[in-house]
Amino acid sequence: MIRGLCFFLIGVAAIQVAGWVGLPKALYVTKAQPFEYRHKTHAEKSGSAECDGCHTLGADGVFAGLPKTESCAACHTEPQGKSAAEATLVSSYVKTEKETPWLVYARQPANVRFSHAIHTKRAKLACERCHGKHGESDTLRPYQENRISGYSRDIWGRSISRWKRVANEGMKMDDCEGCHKQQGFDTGCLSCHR
Amino acid sequence: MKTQKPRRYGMVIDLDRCTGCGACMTACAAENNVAPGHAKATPRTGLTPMLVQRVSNGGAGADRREVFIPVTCMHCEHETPCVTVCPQQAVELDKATGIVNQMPQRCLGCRYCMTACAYHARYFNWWDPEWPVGMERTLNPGVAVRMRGVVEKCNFCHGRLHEAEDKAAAAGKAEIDPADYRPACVEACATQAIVFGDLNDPASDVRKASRHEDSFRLLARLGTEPKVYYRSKQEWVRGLAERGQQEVRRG
Amino acid sequence: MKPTRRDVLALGGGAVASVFFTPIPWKLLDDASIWTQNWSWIPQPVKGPVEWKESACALCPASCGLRVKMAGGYAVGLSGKDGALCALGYGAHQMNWHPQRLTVVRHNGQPSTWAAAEAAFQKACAEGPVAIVDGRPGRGASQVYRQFAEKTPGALYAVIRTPEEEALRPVAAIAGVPVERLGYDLENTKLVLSLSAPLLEGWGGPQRVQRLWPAMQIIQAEAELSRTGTCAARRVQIKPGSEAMLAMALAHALLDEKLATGPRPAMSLAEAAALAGVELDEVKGLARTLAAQRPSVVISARPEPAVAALNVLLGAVGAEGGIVARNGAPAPAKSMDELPGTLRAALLDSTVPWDRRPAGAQEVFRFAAWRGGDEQGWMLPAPGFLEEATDNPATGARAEALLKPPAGVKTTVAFLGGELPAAQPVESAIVPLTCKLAAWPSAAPNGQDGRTAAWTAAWTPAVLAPLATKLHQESKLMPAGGGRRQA
Amino acid sequence: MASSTLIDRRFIARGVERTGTARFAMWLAPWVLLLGVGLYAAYLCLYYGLNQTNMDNRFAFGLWIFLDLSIIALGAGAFFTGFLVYLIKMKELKAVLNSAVVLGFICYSGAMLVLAIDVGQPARAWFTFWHPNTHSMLTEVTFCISCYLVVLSLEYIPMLLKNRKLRQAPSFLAFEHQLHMLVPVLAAVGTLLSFFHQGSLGGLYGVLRGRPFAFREGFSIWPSTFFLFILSAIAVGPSFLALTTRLVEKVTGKALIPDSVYQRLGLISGLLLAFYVAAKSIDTLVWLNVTSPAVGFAPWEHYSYGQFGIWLMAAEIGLFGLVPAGLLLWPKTRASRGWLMTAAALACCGVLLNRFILTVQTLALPTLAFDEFMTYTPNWQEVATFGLVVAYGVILYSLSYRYLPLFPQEKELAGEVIEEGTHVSGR
Repeated sequence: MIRGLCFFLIGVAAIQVAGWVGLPKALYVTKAQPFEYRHKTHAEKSGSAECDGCHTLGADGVFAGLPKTESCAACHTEPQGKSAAEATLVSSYVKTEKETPWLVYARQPANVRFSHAIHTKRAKLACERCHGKHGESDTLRPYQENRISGYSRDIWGRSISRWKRVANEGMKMDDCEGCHKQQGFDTGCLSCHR
Repeated sequence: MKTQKPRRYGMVIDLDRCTGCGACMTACAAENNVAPGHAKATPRTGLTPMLVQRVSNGGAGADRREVFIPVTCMHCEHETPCVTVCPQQAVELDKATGIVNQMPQRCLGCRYCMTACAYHARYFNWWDPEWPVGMERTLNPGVAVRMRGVVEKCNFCHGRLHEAEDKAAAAGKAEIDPADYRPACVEACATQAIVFGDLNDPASDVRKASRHEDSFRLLARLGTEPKVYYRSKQEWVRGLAERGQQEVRRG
Repeated sequence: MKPTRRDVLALGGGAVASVFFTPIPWKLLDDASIWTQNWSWIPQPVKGPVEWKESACALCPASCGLRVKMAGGYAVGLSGKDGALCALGYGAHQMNWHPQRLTVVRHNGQPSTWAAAEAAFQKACAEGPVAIVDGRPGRGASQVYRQFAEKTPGALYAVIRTPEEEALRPVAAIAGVPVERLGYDLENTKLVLSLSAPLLEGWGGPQRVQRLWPAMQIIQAEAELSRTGTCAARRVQIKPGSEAMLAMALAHALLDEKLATGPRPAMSLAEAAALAGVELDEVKGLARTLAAQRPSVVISARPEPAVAALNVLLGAVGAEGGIVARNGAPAPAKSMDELPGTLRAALLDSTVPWDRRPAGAQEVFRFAAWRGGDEQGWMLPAPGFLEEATDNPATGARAEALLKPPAGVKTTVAFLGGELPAAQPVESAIVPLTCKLAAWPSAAPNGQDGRTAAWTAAWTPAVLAPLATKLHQESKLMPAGGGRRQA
Repeated sequence: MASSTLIDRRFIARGVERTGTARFAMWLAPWVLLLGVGLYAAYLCLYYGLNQTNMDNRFAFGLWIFLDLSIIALGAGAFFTGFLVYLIKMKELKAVLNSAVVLGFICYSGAMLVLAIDVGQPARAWFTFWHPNTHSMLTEVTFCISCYLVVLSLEYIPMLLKNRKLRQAPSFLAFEHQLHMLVPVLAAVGTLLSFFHQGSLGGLYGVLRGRPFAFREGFSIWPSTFFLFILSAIAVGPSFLALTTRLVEKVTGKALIPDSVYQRLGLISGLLLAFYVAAKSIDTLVWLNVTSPAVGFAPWEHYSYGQFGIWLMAAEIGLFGLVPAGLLLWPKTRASRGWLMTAAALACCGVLLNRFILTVQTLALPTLAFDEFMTYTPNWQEVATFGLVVAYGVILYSLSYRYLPLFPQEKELAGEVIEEGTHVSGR
């Protein structure tokens, strides 16, 4: 009986370890960004730490997202240093006029409509509310992609249990809905889907 | 700050102005990323969220009269048949706008809603959406592409509503400018036969037009309160509202 | 210690019992559900900020103003700038990727090269005579063609007229004004009597009449119910091919009722009305309406001398809301049927409809963005929709190219070694036109002599339908025989 | 005879005779072939999508929905017999209970199989459990059918475990005993579930406000077709049971149940059918005179298109309702085996016709004033998938009959030759 219980507990322990430790490792594949980028350095050099200096919001509410290569080319026509990132930027993208295939941490699926204009202009949410201190980071953290759904790990959140997540973690429908309900806004499908 | 007060979007289509040019159908397809018809598609398996039908009075020679009737989702307000039947809440009557909305990603493709619709305004994606190589670059980024095996229909171009909302938000306004939100078919109509707007707004053209004595709704007696109205000065055309005894034929 | 079967069962039992307290089933279920919601193989729109640009449509001579929705360097949506577009226009941005897109030179249905085409064209020019055919005169490119024809011995510059322009030829003959300078002032017209003219089907530019209608009244006289007949305020049933008879009957009625003065047609009122199949009372009523609702104008689908004469009697020629003349219109050029009987070669620019080739041309060099028509002669890949600067012949305004053409494509201007001149805005103004009818024209009326068929077939679309309009064509909306835009 | 050819003897119950293995295999062969073709058709539909069928936007439901509704109606014998045996204590019907359970299991699992092929995105079908719309009849159907299939499986497993070979494992026997004690409870649960989904299958069309041909008023959320479906299903269930049992007797040449059971099944069916015909007639009158005119559809307009004439209604209520009810209720005709079976067959055809009218005719009829009447013909993929379910049913039933004790009285009745000329030697 004791022996049986022991084996039972071993089974419990093994599956708990597999679930909490093994699953996140097995489920996500880490991908490298095309080259290193330092938000902090760029903010210092440009003398402005405002997000919308580069990630602009048009008068018609269209959010530009990531800056285009032509914005990079304004300064980086030639390598600005000896780093590998500079070389890659100039040779692979600036010279060829190609857009950098950045892996976007907060990319939502195609059927999701997220309006930066509504959230930043009307609701006056700070960028950090959802993106954290990404703008002050000195390095691009690893991008983790879900092997099944193909989404960035940020959508689910860093915590595998989604328990006690910090405010800027998790961008699933539940997260949007939770906040909308709390604030008394529409939760109709139409509001956030297209 | 709350979101905009509830609206009831609807349209009034003046059948005496419709020339049957079909621009609304093309504009609708391009706006909503409807894939080109499959080589084996027929008029019964194609995707036409906006479909202009040609109807005659059955007469011959000088007695023959014809009318073009653009048929789209009627966005029924009461006991919306497609909403009540969907087993997994993939169809919704949006409280904020009155738009009947289809969520293709939630849809399992049971097609029960299609049998429920009296207007045949719902369409099934019988084929995988395929474009000739490269043509996917012309897809409208404001509208998600649907997949095979789901139902779709007119949603009053809600991608354009999103654009109008973004524009209002960027200007710091809580309400959209009605001029910024017009579905593709409304914009595409050269004779301006379609009036679109908020039926709740007493000042709106659509409200006035919907209450005109020449206005009618198709199958209003079913009691589903459709929000798409039609109007015509011709009596026989108004007679097409309900299934009567007169002989009519589709041309 | 060797584990027994019981131990394995206990182990498995523990695993199964506690797996529900790990994220394994829940997370996998969630991911699996997401996976089923957005299949990875479904095509996705281009990413990138959306911006709106202005341009003009080059599909037909109407040159409608466009607002183009651009994302990531591609056109992803179109809307009209000063009004709506046609059914073809709304899907035009898809056409550049049409499976029939032409990107390599083809000779008699076989792939060839630009060098071979250029050599063949130079040889043809040396042997002469060669015609450069322009489907839309008055553009910057037209100047290049004209100059090429002037400096190349034996080369001719010819243009294609639209059926609407052709229908005005009898008026031009009576008024003594080149047909290029004549036009209908529909914007000021109160009543149009259309003799089988497909006014609402795209006549005179896809959406021109639609925009003006229903502020203007249309009476449609026709043998078979058309879309215009369906929408017209009034429809008059006539016998097939009897448009000229009705015009003559109306002329009699106008004169009888003292609503006009001038010569009478030889055919009597009773005879003309009988041939048209219209009651005398109806003819008289129509004539009174035409006179009472001035400015009114009579439009026929085909060049009918009788209709031109009726318009003169009605006072519609030279009057506001009738047929007017303007300055600044393109200088006269050779029409296709004025070309010599035999030509060494003809070069057709991409605005020429596929099936309009000079009858006597031994060799054809045809610029086109899409394959189609017969594949005889040279097919030269031209820039597609929004891939080339577009001039509006009426205003001289130019819309620059918004899209990059694919490799292997060349403009006609570049092929001829010319350079597109700078845009030159045109001052287009209506000039006075007086016109008197000396005698009723004696030219035979167009009856059922087979010309009806010839005219309708002459203007099949120059381009393929974009796939979005495939829906429209497959619907029961279009008459059998497909997408005829202009009669 | 030829016991040497019974190479599967160890699996066959003691004391019953079964035909030779080779002969049994020959019987199965055409059905397996049909199954194979059906599986290929199902693969085509799942891999290439529903464009492989002849359904279209107007005929969004086709042959398969008719199949689903029909086999579930015919499978109603399973829950109804369980109800009669365990709740009404009609012990006599125990003679057909096992067979009824197998038939029920076949019908319900077959319906689930077809439903899985019939949806455009089968991988999302389980979303119904995740985000159920409680207003939808289809939600009710999905929940009840899934749950009832579990119940039927639980009822089927003890039967499987009674197999001669499987009984040899002691733990199986104990498990079977445990399950067996559960059976009355399962019968009660099954009755409740079946009651609801038979009803909601009727409600499926009855709630369609946009289809005046199908729309019915009713009680609360349930249209009258909800109750009519329950009634017609339980009326026809016993008939179908009698018919299939008789068919098995004919094929095997053995008497399987006593005549009194046939009589009992016939009487139950007849009574319920009479009740159903009355209810259906009242419903039809109300619909023709009140419900349909209220939404602007002239009473007889529905019967003025194509082949869907008024005769269809007459056939449904008269020929396939009133006639079998009379034949089953009149003792003389009920006593005759031939008339009993004719009546049972007519009753089964009646329920099939009813399901056909409600599904296919509803979609064929125009709604808008400028609509057309439309017809549709299923293509081979649809028919083959239909065949798949039939073949699956025949094969599973044949195997169950051969290896499981479907008819407890078979041994007692073994000596009886059922009818002259039908006894096939060697069986």
